Amino acid sequence: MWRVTLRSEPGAEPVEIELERTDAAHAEAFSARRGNEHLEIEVERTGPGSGWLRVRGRIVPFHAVRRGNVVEVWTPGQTHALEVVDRQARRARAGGETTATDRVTAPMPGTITKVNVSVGDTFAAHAPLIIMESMKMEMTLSAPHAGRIKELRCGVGELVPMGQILVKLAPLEETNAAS
Amino acid sequence: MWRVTLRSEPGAEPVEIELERTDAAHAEAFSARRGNEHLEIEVERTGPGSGWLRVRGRIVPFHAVRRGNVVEVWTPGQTHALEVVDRQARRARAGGETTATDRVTAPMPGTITKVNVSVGDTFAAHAPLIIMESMKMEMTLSAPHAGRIKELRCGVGELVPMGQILVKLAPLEETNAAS
Amino acid sequence: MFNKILIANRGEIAVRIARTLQPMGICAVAVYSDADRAAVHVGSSDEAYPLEGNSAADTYLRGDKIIDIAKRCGADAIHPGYGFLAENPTFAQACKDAGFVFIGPKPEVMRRTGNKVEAKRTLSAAGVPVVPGWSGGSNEPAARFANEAKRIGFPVLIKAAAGGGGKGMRVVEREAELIPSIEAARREAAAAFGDGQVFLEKYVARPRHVEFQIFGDEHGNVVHLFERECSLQRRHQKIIEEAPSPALTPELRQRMGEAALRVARAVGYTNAGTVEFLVDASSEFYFLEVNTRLQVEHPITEMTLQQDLVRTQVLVADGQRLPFSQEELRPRGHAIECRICAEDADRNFMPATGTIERYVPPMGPNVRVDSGVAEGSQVSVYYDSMLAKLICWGQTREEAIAQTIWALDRLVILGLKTNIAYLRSLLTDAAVLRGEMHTQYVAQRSASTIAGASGDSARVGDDVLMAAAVAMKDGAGRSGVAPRSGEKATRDSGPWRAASAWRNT
Amino acid sequence: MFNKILIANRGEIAVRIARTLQPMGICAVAVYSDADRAAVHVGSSDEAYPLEGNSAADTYLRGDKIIDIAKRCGADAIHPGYGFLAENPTFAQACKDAGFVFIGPKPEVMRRTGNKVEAKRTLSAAGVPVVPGWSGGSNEPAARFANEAKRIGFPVLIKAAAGGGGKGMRVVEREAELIPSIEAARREAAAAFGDGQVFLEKYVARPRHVEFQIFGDEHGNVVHLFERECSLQRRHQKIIEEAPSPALTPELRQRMGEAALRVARAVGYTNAGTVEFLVDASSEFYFLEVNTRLQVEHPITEMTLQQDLVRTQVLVADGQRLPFSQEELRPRGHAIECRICAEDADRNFMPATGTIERYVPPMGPNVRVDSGVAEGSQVSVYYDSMLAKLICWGQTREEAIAQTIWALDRLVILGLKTNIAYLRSLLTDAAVLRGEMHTQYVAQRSASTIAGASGDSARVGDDVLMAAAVAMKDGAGRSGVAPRSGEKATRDSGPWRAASAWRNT
Repeated sequence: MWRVTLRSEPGAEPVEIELERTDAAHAEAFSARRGNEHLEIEVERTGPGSGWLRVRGRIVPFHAVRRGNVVEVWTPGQTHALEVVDRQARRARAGGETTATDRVTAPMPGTITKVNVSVGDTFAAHAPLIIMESMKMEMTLSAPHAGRIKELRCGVGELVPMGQILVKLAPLEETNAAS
Repeated sequence: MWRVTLRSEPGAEPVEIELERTDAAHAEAFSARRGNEHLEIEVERTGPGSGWLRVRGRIVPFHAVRRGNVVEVWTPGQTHALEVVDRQARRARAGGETTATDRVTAPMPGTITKVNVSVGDTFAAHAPLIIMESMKMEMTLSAPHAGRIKELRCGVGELVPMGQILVKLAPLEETNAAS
Repeated sequence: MFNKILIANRGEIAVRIARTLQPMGICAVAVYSDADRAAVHVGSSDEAYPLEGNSAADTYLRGDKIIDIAKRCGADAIHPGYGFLAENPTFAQACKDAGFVFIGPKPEVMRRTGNKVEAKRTLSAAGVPVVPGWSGGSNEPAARFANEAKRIGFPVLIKAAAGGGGKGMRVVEREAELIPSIEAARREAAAAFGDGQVFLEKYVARPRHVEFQIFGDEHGNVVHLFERECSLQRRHQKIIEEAPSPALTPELRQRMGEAALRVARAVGYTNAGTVEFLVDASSEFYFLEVNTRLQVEHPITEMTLQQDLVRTQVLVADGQRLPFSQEELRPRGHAIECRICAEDADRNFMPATGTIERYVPPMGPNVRVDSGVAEGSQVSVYYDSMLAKLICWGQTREEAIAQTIWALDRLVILGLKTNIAYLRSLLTDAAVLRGEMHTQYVAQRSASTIAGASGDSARVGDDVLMAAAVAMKDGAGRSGVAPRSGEKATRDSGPWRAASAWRNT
Repeated sequence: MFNKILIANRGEIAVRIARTLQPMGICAVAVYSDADRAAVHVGSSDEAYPLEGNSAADTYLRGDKIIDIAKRCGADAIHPGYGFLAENPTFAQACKDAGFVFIGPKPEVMRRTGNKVEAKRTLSAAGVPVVPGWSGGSNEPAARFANEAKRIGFPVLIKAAAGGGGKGMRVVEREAELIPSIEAARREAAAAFGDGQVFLEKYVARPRHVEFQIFGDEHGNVVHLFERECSLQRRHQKIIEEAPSPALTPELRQRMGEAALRVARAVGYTNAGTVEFLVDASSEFYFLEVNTRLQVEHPITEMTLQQDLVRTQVLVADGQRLPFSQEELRPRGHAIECRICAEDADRNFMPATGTIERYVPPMGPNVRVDSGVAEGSQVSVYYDSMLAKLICWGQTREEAIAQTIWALDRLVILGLKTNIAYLRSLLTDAAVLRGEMHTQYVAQRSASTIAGASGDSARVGDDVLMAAAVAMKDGAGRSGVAPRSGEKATRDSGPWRAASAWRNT
């Protein structure tokens, strides 16, 4: 028997699926269990991660690729990224992520075309800090709140990957307290 | 350096090809040697056995699969089956194949639809011995020479693979000598 | 309109029919033999049910199994494709009796036209020119055939009364060959069509095969959709078809189109059909037969008219009026179809079997590939050797030929022998380029070609050797080819593993 | 006729141009940046030469490098595709000076029409209706813009004089936003076109974008090839185009076609071009600009007319007469193009980058995919986010929409975010189905959609979960995916290896 636990989107309930072979003559005829529900399915493979399911006569083509603990699945008209839940990892991962208001990161990979601030500058909320360009689209990265530039981690002309920290910010209160 | 010996068709001269890397920055830029000729080539891979060569600017797409010592290669407009010559095997394989006139084999996979002879029957050259069908095409297998049926290895309705011996024959002389 | 249609076929035509049904919002139901469990036509369908068994006789010819599946899955209609049960009036009747719409002409029309002997009589009476011939009953003594053949004059053609696609057809040059040929033809006809009746026909030397697509609805409208030239044949089976025919003048096209409509009206034709004619060297034409089905080569008509014939079949079967009038049908440009077959052109086009190890169809504007296979497909002995159809369009015949050659040159099939190189050689043949083909042309040309018919006789050049070397180098250093359907290759047994001839020096 | 043509472009358009050249017997030469060494457009060419570098400015915008390659490889002509150097008269002139035929209009025509300010003046004088606006010189003080904007009345549109494709274009609702917007627009225009000049235009509310394809030869013949409706745009870039426009009556089509011809004649147009119009709610139309290039969306015109526009470009560039007259051009049916982009519709269509792990384009009659990517392709930040174009044809608009949805549902792209689901949601949108679109429709609709624009918000059903489970089961027991170009994965590090969540119980 095979078993996997998937989560359809962040925060969703994990779903456990079990596959059990049902037909000695067909290597890939399964009884699939999800909670109390059972479903008889047959699988034909056309390549690694690709093929189709036959579910009560219905044909469901699929393609899937896995990167890390995400499995990206295509079925006709739909593409979903599912999280593969590892029980041990689930237990270990207790600490939450910080909602980062202390930085501005690159929302996409691209080139920095303008830097409006220097270290130590103060700025109002929504002030345009950095301008970058990706695939010919210009984008203004604005301040999430009023504050002061603690650190500048990019320069004009630089190519940055998605998620890179471009500037680190200090809130205005902190600035006042420090000066 | 990589080296392979290929034969373009049975009986042709074996051709040895050597590939030597020429560019530290490009893993698949080679100097290819064939006899005294050298050719600079670059390779881009699009999958296992597939990709294209760049030969002095010319682009040569290719696809190849290997089965045993045959490599089947596609380039635009051409498909060739080349023999991969293994030196040791070449030396070992000294004995020739017998040109088999002592049998009738299935020229293609198919179903036997009629057997015109029994063991011991004599027949004239070109007599229709067996009729078989494959993909809806009927085919008459005739005697390569006059003779006698020594052995019958198929029956009506039987599905036979390509190359299977269907009947073994004895030449008429032998028949006379034996009777 | 129908909600669910069962496609009683396999291969490229089953895939092609599903592609029309799905955008119409109709559920496409596939059926499959054991050998076809992983076939492309199953994966292209919305629902699929097993027929159990492998031979055609046990599966795709079993009308009872198919009607039973149609009942169980709740289909409204059955599309037979071509071949198998497509021209079987008993099956068409059984569909009707079981409450399903059979997508094709009425059983009585199929009977009227399906027996070629009867059809020739009817249509000759209706003023359609026919080839001189003779037909006895089902169990006519062979001796009678010999007398009639002498009367008609050798060479004569033996044809199956219920046949099509060249099955059971034989040319007899001399009297001595007649009796064994009739026996063989009867046997083939009985096996293929369940009816061993054969008949004789005057053998027209070097004729062209030109056919007209016809369509009728249940409201009395009949149109023709112009012609297809199908003279390039091997073993009496078409391999390259084109539209329009390079041999037809506008005047001859007009006359033949009218004759086709006369045929359609004489038999009360509904749905899609084809009227086949022979055209001799002096441009006289003779009715040959009516095919009461969608033809293999229907896409060339689709491309020149920008009409979907399967869609029209469905609409007409639903009782709707034809969506076009004769005047609205204006062919544009030139289309060519090549039948890509698993066969060895150097060995008399003998069918080849095996696994398709690599399959890359060409893509581009004006290139259409109707395919029944994919990488990993098993080509078995059970069914036809046609893998795919390549259909190309151009503004002119020259452009269409150039586009076809371009596409053939970029069609990759590895793992078994195909006729790709042979098809290419035909499209560069001087007579074919001039449009001067006839139905024996392929056979005569093969006989006169010295170094093999395959066209692959081109010397192995440096490009090929380098590509082989490079591919093998990759294979030796890499993880093996992608596992294919049905093939449970382990990591160490892939085709690229045993590259022992390479030495790392 | 030309023997060898250099294609100064990349991606789908470079592939598409090569596909026309090759069957014409013309050698197709590709150029490529370092990032594109393994790109599809290189593998589809007959010859390919490196441009060295990665950014557009270092590679595909470097006319000097391209002309140098053309000299070295012995090309006769240069086809610029669209974007990059396509509408750059300096490059066109440089080609001519170096002895190469530039496949496009003459440099002087490009100059005449390329500056939108100048073009509006000329054509207004020629009696073509234009949108009211104002244009200063290159270094006009920003304050002057403010006065003129007030005169025209807000909202106003800022546009780049040398621009196209929405780059440098901004809508300004209030006076306060005007100055920063003009600065940003000038910056974008300078970066994209090497010319920072911008101008103001009356902002027409909810207009349709309807453009006419034009073609001229060097013998004074000019025709139009009917219209394309391109109103569905996001960030001022077209995402779905169709032909014919559902908004044009035969009478309006006639008048706009005549206006397009007036434009073509006024500027002495040769080769392929497009005259863009705005059509307002009361069916008044205004000249917008002339695009002196092949458009991205040219295939919908090709499908309705069964004409190859690239082929026609080559013939005209060779000095031949147009192969068709206005009277011979009769559109048939309806065609729709969807631009398949690597972007996240839920995050304001932000471009996505990465590796295409799986790519399966749909195939079928009436489905054309012009693709610049394949499995294993790297989508980088350097170039446009468009991966492919899906073009579908149907007898009617409804059939074309159904065919497009069918094809979108069968287009597989894994590895990065795409707009496929978003395109699908647009094609089932009630207003779009009624044909009631305007250029702001996509933006307004996104703003009013609550749960994300992507269309992928459908709940994850059992089919998806089962497919994921089955795929992972396979992955855990199998050898890993096929290695992809550039990705030197070893056997044990394949994406399917670490299926640790599975336990064999």
